[in-house]
Amino acid sequence: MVQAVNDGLKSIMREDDSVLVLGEDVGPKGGVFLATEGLTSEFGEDRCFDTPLSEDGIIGVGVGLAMNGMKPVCEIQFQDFIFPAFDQIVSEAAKMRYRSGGQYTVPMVIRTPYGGGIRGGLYHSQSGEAYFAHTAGLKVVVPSTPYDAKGLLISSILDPDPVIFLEPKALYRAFREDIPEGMYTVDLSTTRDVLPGDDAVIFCYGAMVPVATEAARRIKESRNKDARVVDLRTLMPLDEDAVLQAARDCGRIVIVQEAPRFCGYGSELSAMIAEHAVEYLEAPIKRVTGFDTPFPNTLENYYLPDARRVTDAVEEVLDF
Amino acid sequence: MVQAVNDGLKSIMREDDSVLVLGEDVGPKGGVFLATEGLTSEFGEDRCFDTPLSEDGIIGVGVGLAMNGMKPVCEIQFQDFIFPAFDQIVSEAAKMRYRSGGQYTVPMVIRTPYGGGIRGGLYHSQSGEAYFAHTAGLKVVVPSTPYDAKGLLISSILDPDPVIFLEPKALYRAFREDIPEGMYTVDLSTTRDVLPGDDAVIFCYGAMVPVATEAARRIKESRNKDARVVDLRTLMPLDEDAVLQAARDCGRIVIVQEAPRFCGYGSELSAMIAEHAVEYLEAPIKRVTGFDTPFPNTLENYYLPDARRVTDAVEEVLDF
Amino acid sequence: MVSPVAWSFDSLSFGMSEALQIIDPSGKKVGSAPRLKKEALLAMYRAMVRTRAFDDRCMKLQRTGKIGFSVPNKGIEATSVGAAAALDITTDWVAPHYRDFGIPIFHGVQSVEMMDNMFGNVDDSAVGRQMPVHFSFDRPLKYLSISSPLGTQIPQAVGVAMAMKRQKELGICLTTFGDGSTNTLGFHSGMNFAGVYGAPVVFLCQNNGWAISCPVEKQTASEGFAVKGEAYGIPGVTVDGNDVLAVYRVVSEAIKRARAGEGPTLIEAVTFRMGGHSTSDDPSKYVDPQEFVEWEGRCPIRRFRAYLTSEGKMAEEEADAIKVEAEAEMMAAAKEAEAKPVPSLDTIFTDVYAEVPPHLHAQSDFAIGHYSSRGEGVNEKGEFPL
Amino acid sequence: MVSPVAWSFDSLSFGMSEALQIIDPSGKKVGSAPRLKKEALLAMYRAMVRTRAFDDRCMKLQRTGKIGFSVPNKGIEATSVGAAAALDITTDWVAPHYRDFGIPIFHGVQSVEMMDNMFGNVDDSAVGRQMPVHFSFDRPLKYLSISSPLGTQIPQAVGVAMAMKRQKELGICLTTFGDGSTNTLGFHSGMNFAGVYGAPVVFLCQNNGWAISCPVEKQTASEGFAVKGEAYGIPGVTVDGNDVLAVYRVVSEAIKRARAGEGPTLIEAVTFRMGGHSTSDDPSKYVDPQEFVEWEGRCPIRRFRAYLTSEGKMAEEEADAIKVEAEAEMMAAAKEAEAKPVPSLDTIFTDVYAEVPPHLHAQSDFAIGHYSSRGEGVNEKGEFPL
Ligand SMILES: Cc1ncc(C[n+]2csc(CCOP(=O)(O)OP(=O)(O)O)c2C)c(N)n1
Ligand SMILES: Cc1ncc(C[n+]2csc(CCOP(=O)(O)OP(=O)(O)O)c2C)c(N)n1
Ligand SMILES: [Mg+2]
Ligand SMILES: [Mg+2]
Repeated sequence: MVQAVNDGLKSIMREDDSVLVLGEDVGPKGGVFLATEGLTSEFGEDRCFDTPLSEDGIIGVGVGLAMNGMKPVCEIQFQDFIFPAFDQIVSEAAKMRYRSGGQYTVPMVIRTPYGGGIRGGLYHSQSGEAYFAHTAGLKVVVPSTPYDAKGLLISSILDPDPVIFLEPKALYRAFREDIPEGMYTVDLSTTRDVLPGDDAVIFCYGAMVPVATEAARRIKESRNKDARVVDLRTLMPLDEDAVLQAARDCGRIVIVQEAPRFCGYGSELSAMIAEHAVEYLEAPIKRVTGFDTPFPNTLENYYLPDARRVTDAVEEVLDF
Repeated sequence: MVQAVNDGLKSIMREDDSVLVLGEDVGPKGGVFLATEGLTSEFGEDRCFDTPLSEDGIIGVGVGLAMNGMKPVCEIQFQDFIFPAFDQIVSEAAKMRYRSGGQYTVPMVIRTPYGGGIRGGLYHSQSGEAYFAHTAGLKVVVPSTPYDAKGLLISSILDPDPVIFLEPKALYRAFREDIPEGMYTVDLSTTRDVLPGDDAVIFCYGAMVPVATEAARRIKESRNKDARVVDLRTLMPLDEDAVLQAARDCGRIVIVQEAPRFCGYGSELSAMIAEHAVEYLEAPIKRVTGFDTPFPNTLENYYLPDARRVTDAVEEVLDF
Repeated sequence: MVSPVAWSFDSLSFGMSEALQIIDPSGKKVGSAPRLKKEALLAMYRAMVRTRAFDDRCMKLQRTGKIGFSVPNKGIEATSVGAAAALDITTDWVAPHYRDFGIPIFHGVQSVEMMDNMFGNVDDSAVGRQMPVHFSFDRPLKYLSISSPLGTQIPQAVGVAMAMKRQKELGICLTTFGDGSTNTLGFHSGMNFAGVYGAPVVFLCQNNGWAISCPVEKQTASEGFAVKGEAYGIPGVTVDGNDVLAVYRVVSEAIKRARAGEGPTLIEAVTFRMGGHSTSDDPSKYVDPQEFVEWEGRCPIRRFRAYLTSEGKMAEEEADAIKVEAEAEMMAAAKEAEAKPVPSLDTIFTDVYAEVPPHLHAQSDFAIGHYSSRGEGVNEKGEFPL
Repeated sequence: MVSPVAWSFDSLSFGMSEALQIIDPSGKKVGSAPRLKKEALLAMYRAMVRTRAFDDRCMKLQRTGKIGFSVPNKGIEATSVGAAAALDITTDWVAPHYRDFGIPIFHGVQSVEMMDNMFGNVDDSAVGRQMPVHFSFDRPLKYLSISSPLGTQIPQAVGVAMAMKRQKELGICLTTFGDGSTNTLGFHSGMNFAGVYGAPVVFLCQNNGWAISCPVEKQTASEGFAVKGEAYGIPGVTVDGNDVLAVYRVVSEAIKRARAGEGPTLIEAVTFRMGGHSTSDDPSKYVDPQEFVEWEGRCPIRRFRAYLTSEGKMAEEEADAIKVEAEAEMMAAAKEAEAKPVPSLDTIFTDVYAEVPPHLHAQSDFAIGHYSSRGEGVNEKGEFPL
């Protein structure tokens, strides 16, 4: 997937001169995950440049660039390090259009690797999507395949509003997929049905998509039941109709996220369904999530939801 | 309520020498809402002092003070201005005990006025409780009466963990209540039943408590139905048993919050109920919330939930 | 150590903590004045007087309960107007803080547009979403939307300026902020990025002695604010902020440097907040009244008036007329703005994103339906009747 | 302008950008050496060698897949150990960054305790929750838990020191951080608060030339890092970071000032990262190999060894023995730590709060039940078998 990100950046930078990439180590080094490899050599230091160690500066300067005609793609090295820039994101990028009545806008993308799976411990593993999805004015996008990563990234860069683009680092090198060359887009605010099914539905995103898919496969095998797997892809604005339709179709619902459960993204999905589709529910809405603790290191594998934990949850809603 | 806060601070500062108050304008001016009035003159500049204009510094220095034997009470002038300190709160205060295996701990309180009702527009009105409740390691407390404000504040200061103490500024001068002099505590992680009832339950906190109470009164009047009003008081760790019990008792549920709906605190309540008490539900779980937009100014009254909007929601769940 | 800017003053050389002054408090010329046409000087004077009149009108509107809030600009008119006059608004942008009424006023933003913001009415460019004094204008000058969180405009200014540089535009970005705001993250990151990239930015720190109730000594232990530039490789200079010609001169030089690709400059304009922090503040709790008396004697408007009249650029009657006109203008603007309706209900939901997404459409429909059914002053389109 | 610290050096006076040196790269004494007993000098030498041995062992452990991560400390041993030697750990605290193995090593933290952290095993004081090199010790010295987010320890150090002052303790807090970290919010707020409150803090900036792949010139346009103190009214000095005696001397003076209530000092120790940023990094992509050659010639250990032997404080054989011992010590420590079990499953849920709240109890019960039922190596108490 990291190559798809790289390819997406190159594709749009070739077409659109106003796309700039900035962040820590994104230049000659090509980023700590090599997502920006080759950009400085192809496009020059003008268009892909290293910044000082200041997330507040990266985003604050990015907001300024965006207001004056550029389309900055800011990299935050790990999502865990986005908090020094939280004020610029939440108070500024998210609210600029609103507070200026549209006079000033922030067509900016903030790319950042997020989530567990690399033995990163407390500060190289976190999943902060709920913070951003709760912040009106931001869009939040999470790809789970190379194809989507490229297409959604290009759509995000073309989008007139600030997008938090969360890249599941556990999937950076997880599998290969041939993807089209050059420009293509995947529409924001659309979900993707990974597997069809009507017996239950698993909502997921990011690195939990392969986990959920494996769980659905196991359920099929052990019970011959079809669990639909829905990859949300855009968390905000969410395609709520698609979510509610799937909930109504299946009546048995499991939500999977890596992040801590309490006030996590899955809470919103659950609440939305409990508000608009409660009559269709045939079982409690189950959430399979990270625990409500900081992210551990040695015991990472026991913290993160895995196929077995998801399978158990699906069985529970099927058996209810 | 602001006097109760002031009184709480004075009471504990008289008893406990290690309690310090710091923040912008908390000294001679006594804070922009006068919550710290008289502290510097009674306790000296040593124990209540103005800081430079740096929320990151206030909290970062507070964390250091707390690790070395003090009990700092940090004031953030408006909750909207807490974001420059978000990194110190989320990455440091919340995770210090965990990452040091308990060697270093942060018995700190962060007091901050929050919420709408004073015509503060985008940046003097926000309700960010969901950000904090989602962050493991923090406690989140929201009083809604003078009595609770003082008792919960003292409990929070005595608590060995970092507490975000959100003061509903709309209630600062809303009503008078005689409260005991000197030290007393109200236990954290307990809810308060404002009104009894079994026909429906309204979960609320902060400035929405009087709103919900008024709605319940109207429902009683118009329909002779009893809506229980539960003031959550501590949002994290929440008394989940009390919430689930109320949900089971009543079966018809309305959740009220000022904050934007999407991924708000109410989502968690709803999800928790949909997971653990779905069989008791007799109606969809309704949320009455601020809208998913930044906080407007002129139209503030149309943004904030009011008794009428809550009444409508209760009627809806009663009629389902 | 960073060498101070090579100022092109004929008769003056000054260190970083010695403030440049051209007109002394009595109006006497003590430095080499910039060559400015009489019309330009009068335009500056007029803008200063109009700034005070606007300020004064807003204070009155607040005291009579017609608006909710304002921030006194009295005493800092020279800083705002001197800086404004140095801008070329065909290319330059401003990333302002809230205490700079003089900049839009100088550059022809209509006083009623500013009043629209104070009332948060239907014509307010911030659509009634912000508190008063949080202006946003995109013509005739690019005057970035003012934020409440302090210092955030500073790195934004750097980004705006970097975009100019990349587009090979000749513009610069002026950013203004208070003394207290030098402690924000935005100051630190903005200054540093500007230094590293040599961005065409002018940093104007309005040192008015206070950040609400916090005096500068409690704000920082540095010797003034200009010296803070050294930490970022940015030259810093200090100017008498109550001397409009000195401010004009220093900002002009800094702009010239920036336009020539010589990088950013930090300017500290030393002035004083002749009033409370805002209409919610009572400065008598923490400011020595003697301070007000002293600074009254350094009034930027009186000083400039004395200078202009003694130099024969303005007659006393002309000055009196300017004041009367300005006060009438602001009173009329307030009347006009007050008479306008509030924004319609649907404006709660627009401009969150370029397009209103489905969930906000639904919330908007709910709100319009709900409040209409209550007959609370909205019609079915969500408009409030006058 | 802030006057530089009145250093009590006999023969030396130096400006802020001229680095103090006592031993030159060949080991020759070029400055006035601090009066230190032979045992103290040998303790410093031993700690530097043990630091390198620890570092080296960790690199090997990572390359053989036994641990996941480490950060090279090669080349910066003099900075860490020189600073450590200046501390009085009965009163002083350290708020460190991650590249300072020499401080706990000098002060008697057992190498196996440090290795426990590298393996994240059951005895790790961070309970296997942090990545390697994120130490936390509370004895024999107060060495604050290391964070990954950069710069956050800096204001914390100021808070720790302010608490000492309030409690009338004589302690000081030393905080260390890299060149890149001077751009974090923590540096800005921490330095400023320390200046304003005169907190007894010593700020030690380890300028090792790089922040991952970002060289100092792209990090800031200031002339070095010591000068940044001026922005906060804090004196700044520069020291040769590969000269352990010079570092010791400068840090000692700064500590003396702090203890005497004269306030904070910013020290820039100029050194070089003799390797990648971490085991995940390949410096050949961005560092000129010639740089490594040059800095090899400035090796802090070789230099100190030459000094000690030429001054007759240490025999060559003694030096060789120290090295052999140190290597054996670290190998043994690694073996011992490797053999220990991982923390038990319930440690995911403890230490989030002082008491485990009900919702975490429930999650803990779930996890222990679930993983036990899978037979995945946990017993019913959630413990992993050896
Ligand atoms: C980040 C942040 N913290 C706190 C505040 C509250 N506040 C508003 S104005 C102000 C003082 C600003 O002082 P200064 O920068 O000197 O500007 P001045 O008001 O003197 O013009 C404070 C603390 C804020 N708006 N933003
Ligand atoms: C806030 C934050 N941003 C980014 C990172 C990623 N990161 C880890 S180390 C590092 C470079 C640090 O450089 P410096 O402060 O000079 O210390 P050094 O590694 O050279 O010792 C970066 C960017 C981080 N840990 N924290
Ligand atoms: Mg000020
Ligand atoms: Mg470095």
